[in-house]
Amino acid sequence: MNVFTLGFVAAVLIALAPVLLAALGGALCARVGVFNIGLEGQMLLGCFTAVAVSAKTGSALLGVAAAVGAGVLTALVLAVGTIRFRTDPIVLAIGTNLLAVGLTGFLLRSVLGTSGTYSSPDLAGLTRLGDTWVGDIPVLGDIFHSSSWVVVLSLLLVPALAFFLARHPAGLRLRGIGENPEAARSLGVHVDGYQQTAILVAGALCGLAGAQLALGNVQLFSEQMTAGRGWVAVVAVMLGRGRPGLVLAACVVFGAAEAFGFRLQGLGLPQQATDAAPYVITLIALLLTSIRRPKLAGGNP
Amino acid sequence: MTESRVRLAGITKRFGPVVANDDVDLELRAGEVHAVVGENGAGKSTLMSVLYGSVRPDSGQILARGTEVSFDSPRAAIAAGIGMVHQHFQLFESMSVTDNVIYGAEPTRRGLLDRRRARERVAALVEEYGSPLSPTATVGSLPMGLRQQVEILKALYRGADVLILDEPTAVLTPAETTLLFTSIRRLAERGTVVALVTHKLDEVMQVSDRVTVLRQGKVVAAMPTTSTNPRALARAMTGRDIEIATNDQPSTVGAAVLEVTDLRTGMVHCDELVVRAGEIVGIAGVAGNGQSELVQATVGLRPSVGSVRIAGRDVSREDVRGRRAAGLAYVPEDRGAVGSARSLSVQDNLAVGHYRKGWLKPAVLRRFAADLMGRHDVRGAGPDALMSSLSGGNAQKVVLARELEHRAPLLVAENPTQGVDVGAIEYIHRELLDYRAAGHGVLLVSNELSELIALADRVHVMVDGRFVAAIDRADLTEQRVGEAMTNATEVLS
Amino acid sequence: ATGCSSSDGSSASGDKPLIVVITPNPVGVNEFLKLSVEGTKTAAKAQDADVKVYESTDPTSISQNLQAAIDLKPKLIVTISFSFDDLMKTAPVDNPDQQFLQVDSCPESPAKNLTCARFKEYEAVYLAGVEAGLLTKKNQVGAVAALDSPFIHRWTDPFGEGAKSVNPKTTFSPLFVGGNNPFSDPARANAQAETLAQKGVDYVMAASSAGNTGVFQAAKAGGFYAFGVDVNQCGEAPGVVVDNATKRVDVAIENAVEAVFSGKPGGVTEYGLKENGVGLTGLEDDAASSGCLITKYPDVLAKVKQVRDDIVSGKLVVKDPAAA
Amino acid sequence: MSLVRRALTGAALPALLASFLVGAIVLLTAGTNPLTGYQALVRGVLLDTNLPYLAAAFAPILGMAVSFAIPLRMGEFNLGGDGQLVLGGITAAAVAIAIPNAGLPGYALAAAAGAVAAALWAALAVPLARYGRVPIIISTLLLGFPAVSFASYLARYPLTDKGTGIPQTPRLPDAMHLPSLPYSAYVNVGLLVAVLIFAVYWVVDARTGTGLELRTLGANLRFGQYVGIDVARRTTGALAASGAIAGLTGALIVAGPPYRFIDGALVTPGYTFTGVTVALIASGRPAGLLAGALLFTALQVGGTGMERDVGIPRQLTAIIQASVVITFVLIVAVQARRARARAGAR
Ligand SMILES: Nc1ncnc2c1ncn2[C@@H]1O[C@H](COP(=O)(O)OP(=O)(O)OP(=O)(O)O)[C@@H](O)[C@H]1O
Ligand SMILES: Nc1ncnc2c1ncn2[C@@H]1O[C@H](COP(=O)(O)OP(=O)(O)OP(=O)(O)O)[C@@H](O)[C@H]1O
Ligand SMILES: [Mg+2]
Ligand SMILES: [Mg+2]
Repeated sequence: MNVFTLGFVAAVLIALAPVLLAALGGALCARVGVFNIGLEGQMLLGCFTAVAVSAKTGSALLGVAAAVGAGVLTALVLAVGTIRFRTDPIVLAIGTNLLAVGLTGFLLRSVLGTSGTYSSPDLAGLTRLGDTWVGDIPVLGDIFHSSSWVVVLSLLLVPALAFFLARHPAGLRLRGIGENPEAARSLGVHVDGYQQTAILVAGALCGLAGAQLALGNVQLFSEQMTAGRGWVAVVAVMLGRGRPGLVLAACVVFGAAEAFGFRLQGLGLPQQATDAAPYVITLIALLLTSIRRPKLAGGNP
Repeated sequence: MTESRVRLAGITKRFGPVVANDDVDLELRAGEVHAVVGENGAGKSTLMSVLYGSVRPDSGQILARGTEVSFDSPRAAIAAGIGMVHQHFQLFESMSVTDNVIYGAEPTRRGLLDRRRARERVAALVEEYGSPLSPTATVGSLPMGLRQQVEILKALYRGADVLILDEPTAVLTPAETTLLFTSIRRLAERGTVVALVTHKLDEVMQVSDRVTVLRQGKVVAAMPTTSTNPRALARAMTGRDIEIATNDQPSTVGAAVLEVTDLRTGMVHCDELVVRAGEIVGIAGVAGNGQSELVQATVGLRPSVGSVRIAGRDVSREDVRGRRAAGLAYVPEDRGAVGSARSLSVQDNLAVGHYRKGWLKPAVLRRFAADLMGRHDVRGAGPDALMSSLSGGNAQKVVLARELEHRAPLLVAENPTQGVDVGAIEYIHRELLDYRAAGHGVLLVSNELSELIALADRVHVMVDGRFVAAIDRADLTEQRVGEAMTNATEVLS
Repeated sequence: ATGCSSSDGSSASGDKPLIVVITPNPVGVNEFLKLSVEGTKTAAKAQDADVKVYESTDPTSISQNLQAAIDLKPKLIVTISFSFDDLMKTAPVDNPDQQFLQVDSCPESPAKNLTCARFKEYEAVYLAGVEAGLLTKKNQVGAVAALDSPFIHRWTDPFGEGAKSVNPKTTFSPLFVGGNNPFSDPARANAQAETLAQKGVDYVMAASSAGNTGVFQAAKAGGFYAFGVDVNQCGEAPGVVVDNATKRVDVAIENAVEAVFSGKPGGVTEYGLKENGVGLTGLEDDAASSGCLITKYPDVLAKVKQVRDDIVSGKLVVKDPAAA
Repeated sequence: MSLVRRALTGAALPALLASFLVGAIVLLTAGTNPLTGYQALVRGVLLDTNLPYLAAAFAPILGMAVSFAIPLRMGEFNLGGDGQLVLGGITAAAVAIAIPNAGLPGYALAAAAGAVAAALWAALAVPLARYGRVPIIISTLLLGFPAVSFASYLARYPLTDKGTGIPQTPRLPDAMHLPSLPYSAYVNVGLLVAVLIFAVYWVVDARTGTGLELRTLGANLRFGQYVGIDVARRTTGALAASGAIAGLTGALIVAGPPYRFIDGALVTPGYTFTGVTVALIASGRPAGLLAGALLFTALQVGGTGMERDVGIPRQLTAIIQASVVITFVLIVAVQARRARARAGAR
């Protein structure tokens, strides 16, 4: 069976986009030395806000904008807490993740008047590129058939972020802050400002990721619908060591493993095996790449 | 050349109960090299940080060229022409020399980094300063001396004509120090002010024009260098006469406590190194020639091939634990990152390694810590205080106390007096000599030739990972060691 | 523990009899649970009783909720689904004066004070499969279900069998959502439905609970058709839902409550096609207004009616996949 | 007692008050009287019929908190708690069912098997880190998922309770059910075991060389290596102990009602996540661990009670729990900053 069809690529792409957006945000934080595990919660709040606003206004674009805003707002707690008050970023992020679960569940009842899942004809989803002129382009039209512009944006952000880090003065400063914040501070660089900005941008990207998930991948909100995607993004950031290209690669490995798993299930493998597949494949990929990584200094004879 | 470039007037800075600077006046005149000396914790770094804008004084004024300025961040100080090289280098090790120099003041073209212009400007600076640096080299691969040049270039790139150097020679080799001083003098001749914080009084005499002495936050003396001498400076700093002990008592040499044979690791190839009970064996060499690697391989922190015997036992296949069990104590070079855990209490720092089996009784640990702290004169904190709250000299005393307490047949000590004041040096030297007198062996690796000459029974000179000479105490002079290094370097190159 | 909770003022008002319904999961948009609660409320109205709903989240909260309900000493405790099997073995025996009703499952040899209502949803799913087999143009049908567990197979296996019974060339591909949130991951359900579509499947049984919305949305975009479950889901995604395998849990509860309140508790009632406890929306009297696509295929419906009659008469027996 | 003093002057009380304020605001915006809600919450915890639930849920949460705290003490994160919990549960169930007539000693064997299985799985992260250079935080996280899936597969196929259609194992033999404590049929010996595990953790942490060495490694790994701590051995030990405790927790759960391993039943209540949260805000310190586990269990059990009682959604307690976490760390940070200011630092 040939599983690697254009349809397969398209499926991976869509499943990948929310994770990639969040992971790019996480990568930015990693580069300024902030370990951000609040991606899941910010994404979830993004999902809810996108759906709530889109349903009330009938505009997907407003939904996306509001989701980005919600992501930034949540990230503000992290930014102020970890940078200004020097709290532990991990504990604080666990707090905001939990807050997102509680808040979206609560607001789902009080704002959208339902629980579990909300979907409605009033809900405007993101336009599928297949329905636009893009759909007429050969190959690309097939690959991006059910993608939205947010998916394309997420892909474009990878080289953009890489270029920014390598060639923009602020990129250089960000990298330096991640490596040695004291050194950056001693040169009069506003370290706290850069770190806070990075956390806020990550919040915006997570909000966007949530909007894509809730208005692009599907058009609905469902409690805890992020279902661990923010955590996958965190793993991708760690695997990619904060480098956009490597982070993308990690996301692709994971997304492809998952989509591949669906197809293997079709061949009769138990669901439990295909559930585990992405994680096992990621672990194996890590082990294989580690063979080429230089041995760490020190260690015992 | 008496024009005042910067003047600190009546600076007071408190850290809680500690008055780090107490109504301090300091005038820096254009074209002078101004030494600032004092004991550990006297307030030197604090004063310099005030000048550099990274610490805000509680009161007092800063006058730049006669007008009052206020530095609320290094950025403001940099803009006012002030540059600082910190004792612990503030560098991005993964980045190139160029990126390190331009960081925070990048040349841009259409909003993006202008790498070509950056490289050109850094290359020009490198040439002007007379440095062998390559602008494209990765900083992490450079030896300490060159890293320091990067730090100085950073300041010069920003147009600094006031250059603060906080203990710049602590990590330098004699050759690197000489080079640095030549550069300092050249900068001063061009009108730059150099403020030099140091513990080495002979350096003060050698390079400075004027000297200010701090004691417990106050200025206790300020004078032209020509009107003073190291002895007088030490007395001004500590309030007593300092008598640096030397190795002048014979001791009974016993069995070998360390035998290294045919050891290879990295660039190091050590044919033979033997330390016997009752002797201090020194290793001299320019940093980057393999001394650290040799020590790390010897103590088991670095993989190697070859044979290492400690107190007669073959420990070649053992890790640090096994070697310590065989009879090793070790004072590492980096007391902050390796020699202690800054976030644990002094008590825990002392107990680790001594108490590993069975039940720990808090009262016993406390007594153990209090006893060691008393015997080794660790000041300024109780056993419960965090390690990070100790001053450099006191932190070193804690490390030394813990290691000496093992009473191991072999003590390996790496730069044990780096960054500590004359009083502490006096104490550490005496401890090392006492350890030898008690019939133990000491392997002493030091960047300070004077220290080796004061203490060692025999000095091995290391160049390019190999021993090129072994000089016995009778023949031990700076000149002999220097010659050995130069000869070897010439032969090798 | 004494029953002091009934005196705290927050429990039943007045002296109307009380019915407590305990769900195994949060009700949310779970159509089955929603219908159970509604059915209980309707039944209570008929009996002039009050209703309290306890939503559980996991086995621990299930047993806590049951204990809390028992402490309240209501007239009847309604428990829903197989998640209560273990508890319904012991609780009725330990509390002989308390009446229990378990819906959708039953322990072996239930106690006298336990009434049970069970469904043969697999019969309805089989019928849905027959429809799919008759309709498919690509001879490929599939299913997206929440979990690969025996009970959930009641919604998948009979679908394939039904399709093959009328169209032997048909292949059947079930996919299971799984993952971290199997009953509520519409995005994953959506991706799986698209996977099926790419494979060439043109009729999909959607049994992924809250994930169904994701399946319907994929159907709308991907040019395949879906079947809903439990209630009429055709209105949720107009134009893509063919029919629904319904389960009249409300009817079952109303019957059972009526029996208990009129003093005839106990026993197990099976609700299959025969009892009108399960069925297809398309076979109902008001099918024309259901919005389901199947109403456009009277010939298919005619054939399906035939199969249903065979099952009702016992001529055709559909295997229960969970009774492995 | 310093514990009481710390509780009163420390960050815990203000954080709790602030969190209930947040909860009150949320309730008000939803048009509910906060007093009604909080009365119900307190009733949900303290009502004598509910107290046993508190005691019962406390055991697994405390167990998982200790499990996470052990490697945390040496600076490592074991994020695979769910996998280890489930492995322990399914192994214990499988062994118990295989030796049906062995009684409580048999169960002890089964529980030990569960602990060993989980310990091995957790300790697998050590060779992966040593030879494969995969950080422990990543490998434990990644290893967790296949473990959960594997247990789910076992409960679904080879070990399934045939005929029920539910992915669960058969019931454990009656003689292997954990005996209930006096006063409540609902609370069993598992609670005592969990408390015992915690007590051992406390003693080891505060009073043994092992505890000191773990804390030393956590404070500065290179220092630990340098003073001669056997890092590989301590890491393996910490992870194995962590896994063993998680596995034992799983084994305790399956020996309580409904006396079997049900797919998802160990994971869905979020014991692991709650344990991680508690251990993190306590930084693994024993006293904080105990207090945190108690508080979070109370909020969760109380939340269920509140929903049952007055219909206020459970999510409110998630919001309150989150607020406790957030305000607690913020208040600690602000207090530390004030202390630093008092001591003089920037
Ligand atoms: N950030 C700080 N917070 C609290 N106390 C401080 C801080 N910085 C310095 N101190 C204290 O102020 C005093 C002066 O410290 P300073 O760093 O100026 O000493 P120093 O002369 O540079 O010492 P050394 O010779 O060891 O470098 C010391 O007692 C030190 O402990
Ligand atoms: N935030 C702080 N809190 C308490 N003491 C501090 C703080 N920052 C610095 N100090 C103390 O100020 C003193 C001087 O600092 P400095 O950076 O000059 O280190 P040092 O004493 O020279 O030690 P070393 O030479 O080992 O670096 C040290 O004793 C240090 O412990
Ligand atoms: Mg200093
Ligand atoms: Mg110093």
